[in-house]
Amino acid sequence: MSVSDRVPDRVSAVRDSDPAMILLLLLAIYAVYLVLGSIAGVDPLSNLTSLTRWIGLFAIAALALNLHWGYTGLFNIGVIGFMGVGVYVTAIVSKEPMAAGGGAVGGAAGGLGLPLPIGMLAGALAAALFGLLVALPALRLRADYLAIVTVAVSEIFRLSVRNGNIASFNVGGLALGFGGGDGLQLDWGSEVELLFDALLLGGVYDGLVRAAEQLTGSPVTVDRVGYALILLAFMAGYYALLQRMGNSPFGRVLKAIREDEEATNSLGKDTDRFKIVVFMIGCGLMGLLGVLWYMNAGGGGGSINPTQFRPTITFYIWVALIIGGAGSNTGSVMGGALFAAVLYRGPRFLQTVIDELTGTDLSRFARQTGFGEAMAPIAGSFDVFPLLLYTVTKLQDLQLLIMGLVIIYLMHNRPQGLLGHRKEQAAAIELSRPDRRSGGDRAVAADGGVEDE
Amino acid sequence: MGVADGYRTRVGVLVENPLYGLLAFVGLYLVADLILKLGGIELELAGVKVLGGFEPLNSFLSKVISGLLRGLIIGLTGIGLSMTYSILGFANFAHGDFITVGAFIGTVTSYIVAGVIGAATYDIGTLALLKIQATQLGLAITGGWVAFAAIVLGLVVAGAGTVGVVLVVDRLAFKPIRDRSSVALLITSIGVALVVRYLANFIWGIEKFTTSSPLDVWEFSVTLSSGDVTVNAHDLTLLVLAVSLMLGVHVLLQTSKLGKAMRAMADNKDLARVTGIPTERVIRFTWVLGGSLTGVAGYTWVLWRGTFGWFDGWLFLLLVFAAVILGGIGSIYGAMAGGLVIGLARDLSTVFIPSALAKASAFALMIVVLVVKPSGLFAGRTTA
Amino acid sequence: MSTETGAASGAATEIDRWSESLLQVRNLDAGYGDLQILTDVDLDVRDGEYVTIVGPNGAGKSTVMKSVFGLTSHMGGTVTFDDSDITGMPPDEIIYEGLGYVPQNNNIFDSLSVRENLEMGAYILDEVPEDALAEVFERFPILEERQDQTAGTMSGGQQQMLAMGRALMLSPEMLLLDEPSAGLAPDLVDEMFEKVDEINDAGTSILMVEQNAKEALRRCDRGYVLVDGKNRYEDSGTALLDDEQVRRDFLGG
Amino acid sequence: MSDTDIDAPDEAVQANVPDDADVDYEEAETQDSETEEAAKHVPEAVPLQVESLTKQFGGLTAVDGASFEVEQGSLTGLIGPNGAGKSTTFNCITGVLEPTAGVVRFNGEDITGLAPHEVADRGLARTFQIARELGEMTVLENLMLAPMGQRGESLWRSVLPFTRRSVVEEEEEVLEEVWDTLEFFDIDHLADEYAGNLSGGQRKLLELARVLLTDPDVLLLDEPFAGVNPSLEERLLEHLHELREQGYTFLIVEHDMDLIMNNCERVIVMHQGSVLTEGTPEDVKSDERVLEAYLGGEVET
Repeated sequence: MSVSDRVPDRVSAVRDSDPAMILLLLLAIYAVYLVLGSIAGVDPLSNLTSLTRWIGLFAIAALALNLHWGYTGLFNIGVIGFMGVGVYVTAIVSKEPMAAGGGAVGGAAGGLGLPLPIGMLAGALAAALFGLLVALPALRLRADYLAIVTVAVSEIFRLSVRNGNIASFNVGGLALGFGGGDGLQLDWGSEVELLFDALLLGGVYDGLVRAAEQLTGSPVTVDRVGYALILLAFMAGYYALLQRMGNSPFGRVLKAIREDEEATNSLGKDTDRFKIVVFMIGCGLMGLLGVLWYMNAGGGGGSINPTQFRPTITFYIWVALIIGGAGSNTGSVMGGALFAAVLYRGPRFLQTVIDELTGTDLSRFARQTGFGEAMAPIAGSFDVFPLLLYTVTKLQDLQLLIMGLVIIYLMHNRPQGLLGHRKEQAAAIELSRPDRRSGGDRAVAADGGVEDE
Repeated sequence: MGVADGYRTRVGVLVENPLYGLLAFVGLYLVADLILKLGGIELELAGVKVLGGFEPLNSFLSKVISGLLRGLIIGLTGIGLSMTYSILGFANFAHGDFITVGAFIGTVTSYIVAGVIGAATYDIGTLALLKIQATQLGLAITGGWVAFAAIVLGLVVAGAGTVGVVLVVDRLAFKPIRDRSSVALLITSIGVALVVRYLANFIWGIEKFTTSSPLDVWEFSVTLSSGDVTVNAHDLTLLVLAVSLMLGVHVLLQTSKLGKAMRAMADNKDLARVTGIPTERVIRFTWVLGGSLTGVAGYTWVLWRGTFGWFDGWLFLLLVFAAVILGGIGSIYGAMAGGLVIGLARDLSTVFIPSALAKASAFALMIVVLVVKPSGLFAGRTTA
Repeated sequence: MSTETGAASGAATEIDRWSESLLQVRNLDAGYGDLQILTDVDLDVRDGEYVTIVGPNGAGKSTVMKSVFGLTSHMGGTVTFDDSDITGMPPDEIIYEGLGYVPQNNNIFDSLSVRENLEMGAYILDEVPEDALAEVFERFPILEERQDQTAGTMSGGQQQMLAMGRALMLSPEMLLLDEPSAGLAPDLVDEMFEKVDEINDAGTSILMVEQNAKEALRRCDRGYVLVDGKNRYEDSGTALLDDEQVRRDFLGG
Repeated sequence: MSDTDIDAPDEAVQANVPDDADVDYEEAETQDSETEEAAKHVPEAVPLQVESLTKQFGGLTAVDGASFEVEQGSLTGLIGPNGAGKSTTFNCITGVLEPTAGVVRFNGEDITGLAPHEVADRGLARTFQIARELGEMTVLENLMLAPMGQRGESLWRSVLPFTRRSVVEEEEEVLEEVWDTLEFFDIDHLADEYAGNLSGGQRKLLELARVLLTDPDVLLLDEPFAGVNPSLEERLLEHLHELREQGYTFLIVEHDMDLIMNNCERVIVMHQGSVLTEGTPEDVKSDERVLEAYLGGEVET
């Protein structure tokens, strides 16, 4: 995408293979899900849309984090906090207005009623500014301190919005607010339709509606498909933007800061400025991600609630990035997709498939039984089946345990990620030897004659 | 990234100076506000409250006591975190979940002892999974000799069991990458944290358990004009235990051969090797010491609050980090002092702000310290 | 003692001359990572001898020390101490062989007390060797006086004494001293050299690297001049000192 | 980076001849007649002046009132025994450390206490004693980074479609210059290698190449020849002379005395944190105090 038209075709073919790799991986994942899903009789459309949703979200997340950690070496483990700022501000800007004192219930709050795209822009901007607030004191700290500060800041954010005092307040006769512990309903209308309209693709949306009605007769499906398409579009946008950013002199300085900040500084680069800019950009991208993440709870209007902003998702995103290999945008997307398909969606999907195949309801079993009941038969008659069953039913909780193991495994064995070391040169052009000088006349260099040119 | 020491950045210079003035102002404001609140005086300026209010003395004292006790647990946990930082060289994000390990292992032990010896009506499986109402077990340190024994044994097993877990974790997760960067170790520790935390979830489920039976815990009250200030036997147990353990650590580090070797290694690893100090053994001892203190801290939390869940250790970790950074990461005396400051700050902040923000204020305090004095209050030394 | 082996530039064959030496370094190549610093270095220290290595900046003097003590990448050659081959042995094993090492920098535990520093020196023993401790205190009275002081708060000279004292706690047969006079005020340099003399007089062999070539050569039994990672001259200290060529080597011939 | 030739940065310097260029030589009064003659020599231009530079670390004084000047177009050596404060002096001049006292002037401007990138931006560049290659970046990337003030270092210019083209064009210019430099130092066969995989000597070359690409007026080289093999060393020296003739100014810390004495026209000798003497190699060599300083012991300064 960042390929200049002046670069020879041969080279662009090589570059283009990165998106091709991503596409190939996505196709493989979809194929596996479709096959397994069809065996179990899962509706292919909802199967694909919910898979796409998580692939898109985690790929976007890994891309944004890769800008901080992979490119610049900024150890941010407060991702969820910046996502939260983004979605909360968007909510306040774009929610339907509500007159102050109108809502009888304590926490009820409305918004400014501005169009959703403006709200999203405001959310991303707010997250970037929040990033600046963190960056100013924290960027001069060592990596491990920055990690602690960012996670603390994300917790401060979560605890603050949970606090009832700012659940609702009066601004110019409007009841605005963060909703406190009850959270906020994201009642900004059909966000999918709004976004299509904003992109001047209202016609496409209408077409989707017609197609969906013919196929399934349900308008909800339109939003599911539309949402998945929007996420894929944002994923492609993030990828293009970050590739372009990375393959430029700007990205080169970021990589240099990651490698040795002091040496980079001595080469005349104002490293503080670069770090602040890149931290803000990354936070803004995370803020926008927050809106995308919570705007659509699988087909309906979303809602947000402080408990969703615990650091867990931050660690998910880190695992996705580590799998793909920090420092590579292509790796980030692939890591995000693999993470979403295998580690995140995998256990739930497997559970559904097993449910369908065996005609049981494993999650009900999980509620009825416990670790004790599962272990008891082992003690009595070496019957491990109940434990296995319990394990399967607890897969959703266990996925974090598995992720922990994956982190440890990767750090021990493949610290550069599953894809290994990828040579992505940070430059706006292919760094091959310029045409005018072929390999033959190296002799010129040997006697230092180049200087005379 | 290694910017904090020696190497100047413009951001630092920009931020520091006006900040000192602001901080001094905020500090003075809070003190004045507190004094006025204790006197029940409220100052208004043009109809807007600027200072003072009302804070009953007994409520204030209760907050001080609660803050101190919390601070002791934080400090106890922080010692281990600080030691692993200075001797192994990384911030251990799994440390919070070692608290969880101690809390669960210790409580299970107490349940089994109290349930089997005392009541003898529950089977071990039920007890071990903490599936019964603890009030039925009468688990109070003043609740008779069985309960007393159950709690003492719980404490011992909490310490010893956590040591076991920690040593296994070190062997499997950290030892193979001992020579790698602090960041690689840090990320690995996040992985360890997830494994430990969700293993606890897997075994004990997501429900919090509650233990102590309030009826059996002796209470001591002082009546003030504004109300009572109450301390119970478990508070005192925590106080005595934490203070004696901290003294014990002090004595150990100052007088025992291994303790001195730990300090030596924290000081200068290369020289320690050249001198013939067996570094792996010192590292193992560090885990033993840190793990046992953390496990005991987890159990004393259960005693003090009477409840615990699989997620609590992780939530607590940030407070511990705040304390350790405040005291100067690497210094165990800093961890103890930092624990008290953070504990007090967390509880006393409710005098000024809503209690929902108490924890946030403790984190904010940590960030302020990092900005103003990144090396911590006990600066200059990275000494165990 | 020093006269016995000093001025050893006699006519005896190499092999006979050094067959009884305590430390033998033969054809040593060593460096850091892939960077080779030393080439073909030969060196001998006999029992009770006081040997100095001098040379211009960057000649690899400290690297010789570190290589003997197992702190560099070994690239060839052998190091034998007291008839056992210690080539490539890690430092925490070499210490059991009776070799003591005083690094040039960071050679004390800053936050430990003076006494604790000395105790750490004898870590590999079960008990703190009271007689060795008494000896160290006798040699360096200032350490006894300040035994409870935090080591990092002492002056540079005192820290250097402490570093030597720590290395002496195991009563080593031989002490490796890496630039003991570095960073010391001139009057302290003399005192420090006197202490080294005393340690040597008490029977401990010394191999010392020194920046302060004049003083070091004046006091030692024998000296080596190291240039560009190779040993170029070897003679009695005073002979080297008077050699015009050696003097010029320091300023790059 | 529009003018990409490695050409003489002369105009700016020539215009800045300080009036008091010879003042600091008065400190060298105790020297013998030959050095006095040198002191009388008023240089055409003095791009770098260091006055009473002092740096303390806690109680330790690493640099103790060092004063010296570096003449335009010279190859000046800074020598002294270990611990004389050479590297600390370098770090204070280039802004890595903030001096406790004293003034550093570059082209007449007081640059004391500026951040390293501000110092570099003014045309005073440095290399490090231990090469600071950017290990996980290729040799090409390392070099592409160096040229100052690249348009593409602005985020917006790099990202926005209608400015990207100028960035690409600039990149092509930079790339050509980078290949020239690679060939100049004969490391073009390593272009696609990760810098972390280079040998010690190659890293030194890379660092020198990189700093040259920042197009500086004055280069401060901290032990540029350590770990470089003899044949490479010879070629490097040739290059240095060549570059000097083009108008570059060099201040070199080096422990190899032969090298300094044979190649520098001026030598500054530091001892115990201050300047012991300065002059031509012959002056310095025949100065008994220099030999004394190297052999150890007290030296009257």
